[in-house]
Amino acid sequence: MAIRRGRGVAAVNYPTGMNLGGDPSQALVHSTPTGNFMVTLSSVDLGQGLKQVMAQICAETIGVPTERVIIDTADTDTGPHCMGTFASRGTHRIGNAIIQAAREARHVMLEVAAEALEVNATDLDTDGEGNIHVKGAPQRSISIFDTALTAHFKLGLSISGRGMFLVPRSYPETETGAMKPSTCYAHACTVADVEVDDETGEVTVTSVKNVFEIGRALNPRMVEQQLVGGSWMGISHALYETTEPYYPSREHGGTDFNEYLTPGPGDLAETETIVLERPATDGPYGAKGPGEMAANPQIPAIANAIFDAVGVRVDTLPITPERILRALKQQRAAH
Amino acid sequence: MGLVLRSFATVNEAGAALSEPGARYLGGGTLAVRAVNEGDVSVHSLVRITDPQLSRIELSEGRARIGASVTMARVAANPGIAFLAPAAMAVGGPAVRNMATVGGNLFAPAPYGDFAVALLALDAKVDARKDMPMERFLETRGALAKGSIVTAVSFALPSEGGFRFRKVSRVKPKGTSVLSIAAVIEEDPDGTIRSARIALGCMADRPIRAHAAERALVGSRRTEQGIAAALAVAGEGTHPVTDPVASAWYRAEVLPVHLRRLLLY
Amino acid sequence: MKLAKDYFADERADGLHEIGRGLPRADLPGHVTGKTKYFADRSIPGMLHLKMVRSPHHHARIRGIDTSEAEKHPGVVKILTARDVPHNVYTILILIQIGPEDEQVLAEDKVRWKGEAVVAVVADSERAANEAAAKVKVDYEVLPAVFDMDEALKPGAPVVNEYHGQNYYLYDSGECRKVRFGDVEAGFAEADFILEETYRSSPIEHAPAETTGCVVVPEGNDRFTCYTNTQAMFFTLDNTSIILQMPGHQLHLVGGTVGGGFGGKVDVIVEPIAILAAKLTGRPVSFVYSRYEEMQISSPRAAEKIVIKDGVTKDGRLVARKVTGYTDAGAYSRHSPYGAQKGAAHYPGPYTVPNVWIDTYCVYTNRTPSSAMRGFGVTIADFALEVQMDKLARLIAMDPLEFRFINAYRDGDMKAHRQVTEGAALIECMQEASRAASWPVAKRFYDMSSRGEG
Amino acid sequence: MPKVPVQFALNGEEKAEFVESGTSLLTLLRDKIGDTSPKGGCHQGTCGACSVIIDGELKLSCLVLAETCGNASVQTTGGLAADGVLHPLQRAFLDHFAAQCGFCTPGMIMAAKALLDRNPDPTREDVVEAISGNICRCTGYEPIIQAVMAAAQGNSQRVA
Repeated sequence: MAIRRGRGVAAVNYPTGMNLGGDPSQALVHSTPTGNFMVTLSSVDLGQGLKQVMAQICAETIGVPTERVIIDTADTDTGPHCMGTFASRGTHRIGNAIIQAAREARHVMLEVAAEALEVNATDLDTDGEGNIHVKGAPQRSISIFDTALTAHFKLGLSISGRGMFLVPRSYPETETGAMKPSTCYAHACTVADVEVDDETGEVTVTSVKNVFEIGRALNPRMVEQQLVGGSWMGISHALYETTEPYYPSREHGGTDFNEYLTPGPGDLAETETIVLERPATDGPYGAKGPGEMAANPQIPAIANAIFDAVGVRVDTLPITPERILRALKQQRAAH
Repeated sequence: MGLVLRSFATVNEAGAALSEPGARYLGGGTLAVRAVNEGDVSVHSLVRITDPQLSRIELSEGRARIGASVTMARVAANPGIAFLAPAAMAVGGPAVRNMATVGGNLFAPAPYGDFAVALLALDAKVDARKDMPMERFLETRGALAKGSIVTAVSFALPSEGGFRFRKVSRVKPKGTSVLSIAAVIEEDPDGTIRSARIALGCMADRPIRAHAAERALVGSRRTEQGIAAALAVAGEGTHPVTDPVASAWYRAEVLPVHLRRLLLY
Repeated sequence: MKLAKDYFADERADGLHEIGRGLPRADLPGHVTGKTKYFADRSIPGMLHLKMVRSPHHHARIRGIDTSEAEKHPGVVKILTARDVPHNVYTILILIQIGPEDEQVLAEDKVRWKGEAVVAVVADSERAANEAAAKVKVDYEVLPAVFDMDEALKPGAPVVNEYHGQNYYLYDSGECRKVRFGDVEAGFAEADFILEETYRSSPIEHAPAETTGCVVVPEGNDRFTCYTNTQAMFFTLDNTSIILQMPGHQLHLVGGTVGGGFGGKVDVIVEPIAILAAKLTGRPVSFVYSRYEEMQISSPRAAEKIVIKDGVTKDGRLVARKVTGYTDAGAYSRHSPYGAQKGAAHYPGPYTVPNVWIDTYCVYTNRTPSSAMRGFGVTIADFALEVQMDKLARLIAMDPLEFRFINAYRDGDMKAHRQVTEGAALIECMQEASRAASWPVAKRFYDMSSRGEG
Repeated sequence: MPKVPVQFALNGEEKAEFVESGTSLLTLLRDKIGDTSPKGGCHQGTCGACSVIIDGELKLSCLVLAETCGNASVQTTGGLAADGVLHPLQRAFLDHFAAQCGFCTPGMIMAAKALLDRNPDPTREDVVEAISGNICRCTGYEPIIQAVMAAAQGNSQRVA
């Protein structure tokens, strides 16, 4: 038996949002009487943490701590339109809609505080901890709690805002293909190390070093979640997954988690994650959508590493032990 | 029509219930309840036996007798049959092992039934209405007499280090078999192989013996040279399955590789 | 995880209050205590269960459907066929004017893939629904099927989907989406080496932990509340409104907390038929995919075939790239015409190539319709492109990473689809990967910048 | 069809219910008792989302018939937090961001608890084995392994 080692690299980019645009999302923001903020959406959290990151975006924009923002989603009776959670669009599209809504609400909030403090609203700022103060004079302040009470009970004002984000739809030119698929792109580069058993074709991915450029890590712990989980799925796509193992034959499709293969907890590659941030000019606080891209660069990096290890190319996914073994036998027969 | 569970204290009472149309034996539930959950409406009643005798492991005079209701987890935890732990641990994850029974594994179609592969290598005896050697049982398991119930398996304990087991799967640590191999190799003090029984999983629709390889091993030693003839005939008589995990071609290709590793390492 | 803050620091305002902080996720306490409510975590009295009778054939004409025995089965409340569906022929993207409508909610005259929905059985228990489903008799005339994209595109192949009339999607640009940039043949003439390779993939399932499903409750006021795990609430609502010819105000969807999607829950499959069943029975209805259905019936990521022909110079410049991409849509469009054309803009990869020719086809075969999945249109393309890049580098005996630096796109570069590059960061990702992996490259590559400097 | 009585303890609380014969424990817990912490991810025994602990042993509640649970002690993640205080495993899953969609989490925590109950000082390999019957599609498993290790060490703070 020979275990042979190899290393491969791949570099990719990924368009943020629905291809060719035309995918709107809307948000409504309003304050409660005690200065908490409701964000009403019809957007779906698939588990990636949309609700948490939207709360942080709203909190940053209004100038309150995140725990004072409540995300109410998804109910079509109350939530304004969102095209959906797909195409790495959630953070970018919905985040932008929330920023617009939150800015409008913040504007009203500062107007109310200005009236209470008897200053101009343009002279006011938030401290991020729940207070509004006169710029340069932090002792002249009012809490957002009191500001909301004032708006509700004295001034009869609604501290609220409406937000909408739409990248206009692009229609490809039929002959040249001139088009605008996206407004911003995330980037990634992966170096994968593998071991290949040249008698069985079995591959062990020993390590992946993933570098992602994602615009802005709005919540780094959640970014890490998605990039680490995505990397696992990339490895899975490279080596394991298909519903039709003998495609284009329709026979022998897996029907459960024993037959549909994904790497188990004993198959994990040592995973290093590095994040770069080049803010997107139209991203919410610069953020792009890395959710889908997270699973892409590992696939070719592993394919290239396998070639580096044993000198055969498998150009069909998934790169199963069987496909590697067949290629190795051909290689031996040719020599 | 619906579904009913019928519990019986003894094998005899259950036997009659199992003879009825639409009746299916309930062991650990990993096969029977799954079938019901997946919409198998041909099952009208599940029949189980609560007799504690079926959950016993007995060791005496160099033999082990394992009741049909003993779970994989209980097998793996029993120090008297510690050599079997790797085979029991090869079945499912922890929850499945707490449910799946020895009796059930005897009926599991490929690619399942790794424990039955071990029992086949041990040349176990299957206690049903009448006793049957494993190999014969496996050949006829689909056509057991209606109401016939497996109550236990028994086998002679192999000598220290004489039992070897290897399961190959794509997913670790728990995965469905590409193949599994169990072997009981008895060697003379000088290393000459006195007897060999090799059982293969996924190399047919049921566990099968590699008789040609067994014959080739007797009289030689567990060295590269000594096992070469056995490896060359390892695939004789096999009809590997093709399934989502691996093709028959792949299974046939890697059988000698894994048999070599089983025998030498 | 390491945040490499040195890159692009001048383009970023760090030090914000809430942005950039790894705050705890507000939803995790619910997850770890089992209190998070998914669509199925509701106990609704009197609920009916919907099970689907599916085609056992890859391609067949339906000569007749006999539900009389099934209707008499104890526990059965309603049996639905195509006749019960007000607007039975639909396509999801009709909402953004991508037609034609090409798929039947319940098969009427033909089935085009093994597993296609034919009859919906609604009963007061899952068991009764399954038993009755077994009694539904469908008379099929089996037709020749085609599974291979190359075969499907040949003249004389069985026509999979009559709503298209041929086995490919017809774009406004013709049989494929096209990108033409520069002069690809002149580029090949200029190249020192030409490499043409073919890459393939097979379908991939999202396999979310939670299967696709919904629970519908009639509110008694002609409105229907549908608890769903769709990834797109209004996509589902609006398509349901079309299929059921039901004003949108009668529909109320509640969701937003989903046990994994990965693109698998963007199709509109379970909700219209479950809402119809609730409307016709006046009772709550549950339609939840079994794991088998999730694995083999729900849309997978499409299989693809990608042919790449590249021209490269000895000094490592990619001077021409011609790509033909084929997306196996299966029997119906769903999101595949969209996914297939997403590749058209993507195929040059993150590189600047002066001469580009791209054709992308969306092909119909007799298999489970494919649809959206994490990165579709790009994921398999990236596999093909980046293996191709590795081969090209080895062809000209150049370090694969250095070869990518030479061709990496930078701000200001014109892309083949005629957008000027901005916000590029590929070079910096590769620089950081080079350091992290101890994969050294020549100094000039560390001095490069996506902003065009160096 | 007559219903069958079943009496058992759920998270220490006595329950007495009538079920239809053939009902799974998962269905009883979710639809009749209202403990929806075990999830129905496959009903095949291949995903682990429905994992519960019955008389100290990890089992798949989708494959256990309710009427076989008479006098049993059943534990679920829904009953793990005592008096509103999270169990160390729950705390560790939070601290390690060891859940995304959360659908596998209750089953995963049961699998981890079954391990720690009998092996308070597990190796990484022990943890990997313990969760090997539970499918997670989001996290890539590593954060879950880290969380279980940390809970075992009584140190649910993130390992730097």
